[in-house]
Amino acid sequence: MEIVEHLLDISGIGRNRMQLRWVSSAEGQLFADYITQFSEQTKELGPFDPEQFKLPLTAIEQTLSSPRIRWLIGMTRELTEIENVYHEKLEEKDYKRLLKQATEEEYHKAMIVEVLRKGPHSVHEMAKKIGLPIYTVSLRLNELEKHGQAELTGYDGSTPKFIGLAT
Amino acid sequence: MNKQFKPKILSFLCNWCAYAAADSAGVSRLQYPPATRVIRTMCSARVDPVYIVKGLESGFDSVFVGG
Amino acid sequence: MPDMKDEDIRIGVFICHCGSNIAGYLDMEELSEYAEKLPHVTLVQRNLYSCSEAGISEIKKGIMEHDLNRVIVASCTPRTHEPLFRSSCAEAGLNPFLFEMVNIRDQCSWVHMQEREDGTNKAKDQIRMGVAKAALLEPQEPIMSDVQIRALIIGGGISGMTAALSLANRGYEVVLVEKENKLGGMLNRVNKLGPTMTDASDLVDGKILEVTEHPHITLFTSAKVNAAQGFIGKYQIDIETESGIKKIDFGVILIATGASVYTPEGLYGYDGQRIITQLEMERLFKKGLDPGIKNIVMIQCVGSRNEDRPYCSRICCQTAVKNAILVKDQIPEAKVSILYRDMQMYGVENEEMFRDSRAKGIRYINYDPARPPEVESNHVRVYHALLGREMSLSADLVVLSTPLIAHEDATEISQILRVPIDENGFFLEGHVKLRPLDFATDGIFLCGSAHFPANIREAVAQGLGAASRASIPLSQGSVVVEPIISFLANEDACIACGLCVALCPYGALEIQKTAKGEKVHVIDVACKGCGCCAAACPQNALDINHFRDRQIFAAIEAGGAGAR
Amino acid sequence: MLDVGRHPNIELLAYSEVEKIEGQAADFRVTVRRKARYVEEDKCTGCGACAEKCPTDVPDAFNEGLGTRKAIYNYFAQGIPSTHTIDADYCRQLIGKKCGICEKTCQADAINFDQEDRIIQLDVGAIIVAAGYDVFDPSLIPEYRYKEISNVVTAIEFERLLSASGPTGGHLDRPSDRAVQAEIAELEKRAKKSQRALDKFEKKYEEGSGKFYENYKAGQYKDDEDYKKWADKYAGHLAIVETLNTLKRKAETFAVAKRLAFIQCVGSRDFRFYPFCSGYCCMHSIKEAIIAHEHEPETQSTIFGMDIRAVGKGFEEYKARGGNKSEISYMRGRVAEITEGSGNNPIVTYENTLERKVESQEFDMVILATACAPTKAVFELAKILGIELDKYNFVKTNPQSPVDTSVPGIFVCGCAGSPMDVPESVAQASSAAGRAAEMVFQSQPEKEKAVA
Repeated sequence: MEIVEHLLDISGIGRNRMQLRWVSSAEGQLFADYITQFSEQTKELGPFDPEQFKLPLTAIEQTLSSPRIRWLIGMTRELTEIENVYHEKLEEKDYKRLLKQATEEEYHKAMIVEVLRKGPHSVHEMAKKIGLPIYTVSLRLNELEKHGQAELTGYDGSTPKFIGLAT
Repeated sequence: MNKQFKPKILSFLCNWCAYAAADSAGVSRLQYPPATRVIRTMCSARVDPVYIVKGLESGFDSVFVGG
Repeated sequence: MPDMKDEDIRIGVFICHCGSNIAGYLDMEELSEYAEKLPHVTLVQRNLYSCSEAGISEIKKGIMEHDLNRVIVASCTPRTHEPLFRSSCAEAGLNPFLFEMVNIRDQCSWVHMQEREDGTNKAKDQIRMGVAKAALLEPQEPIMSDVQIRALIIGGGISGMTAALSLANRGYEVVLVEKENKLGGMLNRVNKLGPTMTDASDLVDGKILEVTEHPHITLFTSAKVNAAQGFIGKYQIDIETESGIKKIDFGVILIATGASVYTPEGLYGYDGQRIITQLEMERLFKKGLDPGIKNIVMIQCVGSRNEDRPYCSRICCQTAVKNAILVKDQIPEAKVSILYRDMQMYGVENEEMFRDSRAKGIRYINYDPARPPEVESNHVRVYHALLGREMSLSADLVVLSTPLIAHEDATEISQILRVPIDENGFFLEGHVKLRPLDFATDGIFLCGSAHFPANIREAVAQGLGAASRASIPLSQGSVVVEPIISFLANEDACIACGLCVALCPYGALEIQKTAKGEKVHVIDVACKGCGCCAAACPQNALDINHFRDRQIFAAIEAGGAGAR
Repeated sequence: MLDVGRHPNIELLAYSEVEKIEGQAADFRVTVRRKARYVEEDKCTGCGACAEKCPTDVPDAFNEGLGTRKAIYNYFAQGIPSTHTIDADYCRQLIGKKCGICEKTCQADAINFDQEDRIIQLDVGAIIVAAGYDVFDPSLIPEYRYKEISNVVTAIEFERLLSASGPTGGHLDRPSDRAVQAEIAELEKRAKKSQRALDKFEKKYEEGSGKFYENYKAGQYKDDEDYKKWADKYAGHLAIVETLNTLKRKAETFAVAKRLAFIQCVGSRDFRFYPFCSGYCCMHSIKEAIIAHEHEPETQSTIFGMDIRAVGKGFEEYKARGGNKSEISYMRGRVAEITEGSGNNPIVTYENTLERKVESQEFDMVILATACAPTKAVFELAKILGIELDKYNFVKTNPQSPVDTSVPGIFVCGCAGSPMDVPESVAQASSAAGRAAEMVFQSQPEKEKAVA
């Protein structure tokens, strides 16, 4: 769930749109307090209009459904607690850092794929629409090209245009 | 931020823990805001991260997961 | 699972008043009008008490007269009445899993008493979500699996033997596998048993005789289990005996492998001659105590309640006090002192034995773990915590009370049977308080010191208890499982990565060869339907009956779309 | 509990007592008295509407008398069976006054005031005694002043105070504070009543009570009966309001109990009462202290005991965790006496054996870890069943067959046999069931013994 919170943060939706709480079956009062507190918090946040976050929401959904991220989340225990054959295992914080980094990459790639679905774009146009530095966009773009998810279609004057490819 | 706004919260409650806690809150008539819309799951592990995004996409203002 | 390609779905919604518990706080009129307009809803009915005889017959009548193929009851919590309504649907000829409950009492009317309008809106949303999910429900049949009427018991100590006899005396086929060449386990090396001071051999020999001669018990000594397949009711076990490997099928398995005594290498100058363990003391008694011994010092908590073994091994205090009393009985003028941190003489009998020992003149000296006693050539120096001064006790013999530790082959058995062990190596029970004799995975049971050090009374009680637990599937001959379990919804997507198998807390998944290559296979009977495999599967290949992804998505969309 | 209530093979006879048994192992005839509930089991759905409307408050035994319940009640919220019961000693209708509100409220018309006790016969193969235990009454120990000092409570009372479904909803209010709050509530009610009377006078004479009272004192309305009544009423009202305000000011200073003392072996390991060790009280105190700390992070607990016996699986680690993370300190020494200091704070005087000093310390609350005493009804039950009791009045068993009683065919499990904690009781329950099944199976005629 931490990864979902992280994605909500970097997409601008905000992590406090979601809450995970542990309650035992006898703690009715505690449950009522959590709900009261969370409704107040949601009230302060105001209504959430999905239209405003069309692109980030679709991108988050793609990221969370991508085999790479689901695989990394599923392997938490294997990587951090159970040693591999070389008796190595990842420190908790290293694993978390790695997972965060991979998630951000997938998130950016998903945004690019989504933007390209609407037609050819140059790197510059993509960067403006997504709100990412040009350098990051081009980095992710060639990863997409490597995986055959995006392709150069031609030039508009001197600027190269790319389109997404259905995988 | 208008007072009129009534938040709608999608809440996934695990049948054995959070859902049971919600029931016991009901038995003791503890009042809390009527913002939540509950989906009961056998365990909080059933809540796929994608559900949370789906909730926000479908018009909920926030998502609560009770394990 | 056959897919319901929009066959004519006819949903019946029964809204309950629950006297005034719901009707008093929600607008029932508005609710039923609202429900009538929902997709696929062909009947909406309100009754005073849905769970009373009258309410049930209303529902049954509704199903039959309106030929309903989905039923929703909007009333209280499914945790209490869902089984009741499911069986009523079944009696009316409707598959019990085409039924969904919506909680508009405990989680709605009772908790929003002063907010009638918002409460009613919430109830409308919850009913609409229920209808959306119900439309996609699929019929399920309860999963039956027959049980091989034979029990495997691993470990022939007092606990294992008690369990074997208890099951055999009820007419069940029992196979007892013992690693050593003789039954009896730890008790063979014990001299006398507190608090009644009976001879350990009397108790053990009696039980061994009963076991060896019992018609329903097949005994394999110097044998061990080296492979296990299957699940509750259908276990295939390979037992390596002196006369080769025997492959036998079992319905249930009991682990009674006991524990072994920790040898305190390097502690207090342990040498097995003058500085010995309580177990070696038992052998001294059996050989006959040397009457020349005048001073004995016992030290408690040797190698336990520290960082490597943080647990208190429960029975070493009782053993020390018992042996101290036996010494005083044989050599009245001997001086026996016990250096202790806490005298864990819990319960009625132990406390009585503890009092008798003091009456017989056994001295108890409290030591501070930060300043442990020092054993020298013929005496022991200790800082008496209560008197606040250093003491020196002459000691012809020093007896160290060491804890019981997990049996060395416990890890191996836990891997063979895929059952967990805790951080100290003892087997991890299903629930520390409520299921102490079961494992999380059904069909395998646990008793005696394999679970945690236990004295005779507890080992016998746990042996009987585990046998009784194991007899439940044996007596029913079959195991019925609610069909809310995981299943391979999209076989092609599964790449047999094994992620789910590692995650499953109940060992209910395995990788199997199929026509389409290696795929995950769900052991229906063992699966508890928690859904963590479906939520984690990178390929979204697994899904959970009655809580399918698309059913939950439908409920989410229905919930969100409602009026603010 | 739910599974027991719904299991097809279990017939649950709640609110019933065994009166007589005949026959021997595998063939017992048992006479059971089903006490009258004045509620029809098959009609009552346990919805609780009646309890809401019932006007009579009764001290709630489940909450150790700390809270109240109604005359028609369910023993506790999720109790099984959910059928409610009418308490014949308190119900107005049953003690001759007029009421019947529950009968009118109940839409399932399950109330039946003329219900009688019913005697039924059961033919059973085996009997299992699981009669449990009673909590030792610490008022038998004069030096602990359990009844005199309100902030000295038993472990079970503390459990209820800390429980989310208890009288204070888990909020650790001190009993002395709750007594003051109860008094405040009572005074508020009386103040309202006297105010209503004053309003009547004021309306009648169109004059404020305050002004009238000045004139009255100034001798204006001498020896007029009505005015005199008005003045006395007003004086009484002033007295009530004054005490009410002083109590309210005092109530501002009330806070949750933070300094807790747990005294172990109250009644156990004590030659005057029970020389044995009850086994579960050390762990219970540690658990209570940890939960209290979870509720209120500033809570500090001291557990006074000779040995702190944490002997079960994972118990020693739990005790260590309590010590490190939940501000619990273990004091090795027996408590000599409890006296009351200022502000209802109990003062504990004890011998600190490690320092070899006698010390005393003030606490907000003292919790007595009471012994596991045999149930009062065990003598009668033993007579009816003919089973032997041991010298502490627990059911006599021997270590080699821990669940068999002296009478073949009758078994025992749990604290009725000897004090034990939950995991052991659960394990013993299965063993008693196993032994019972074994004995019943053995007694079947030869041909039925062949199992498929």
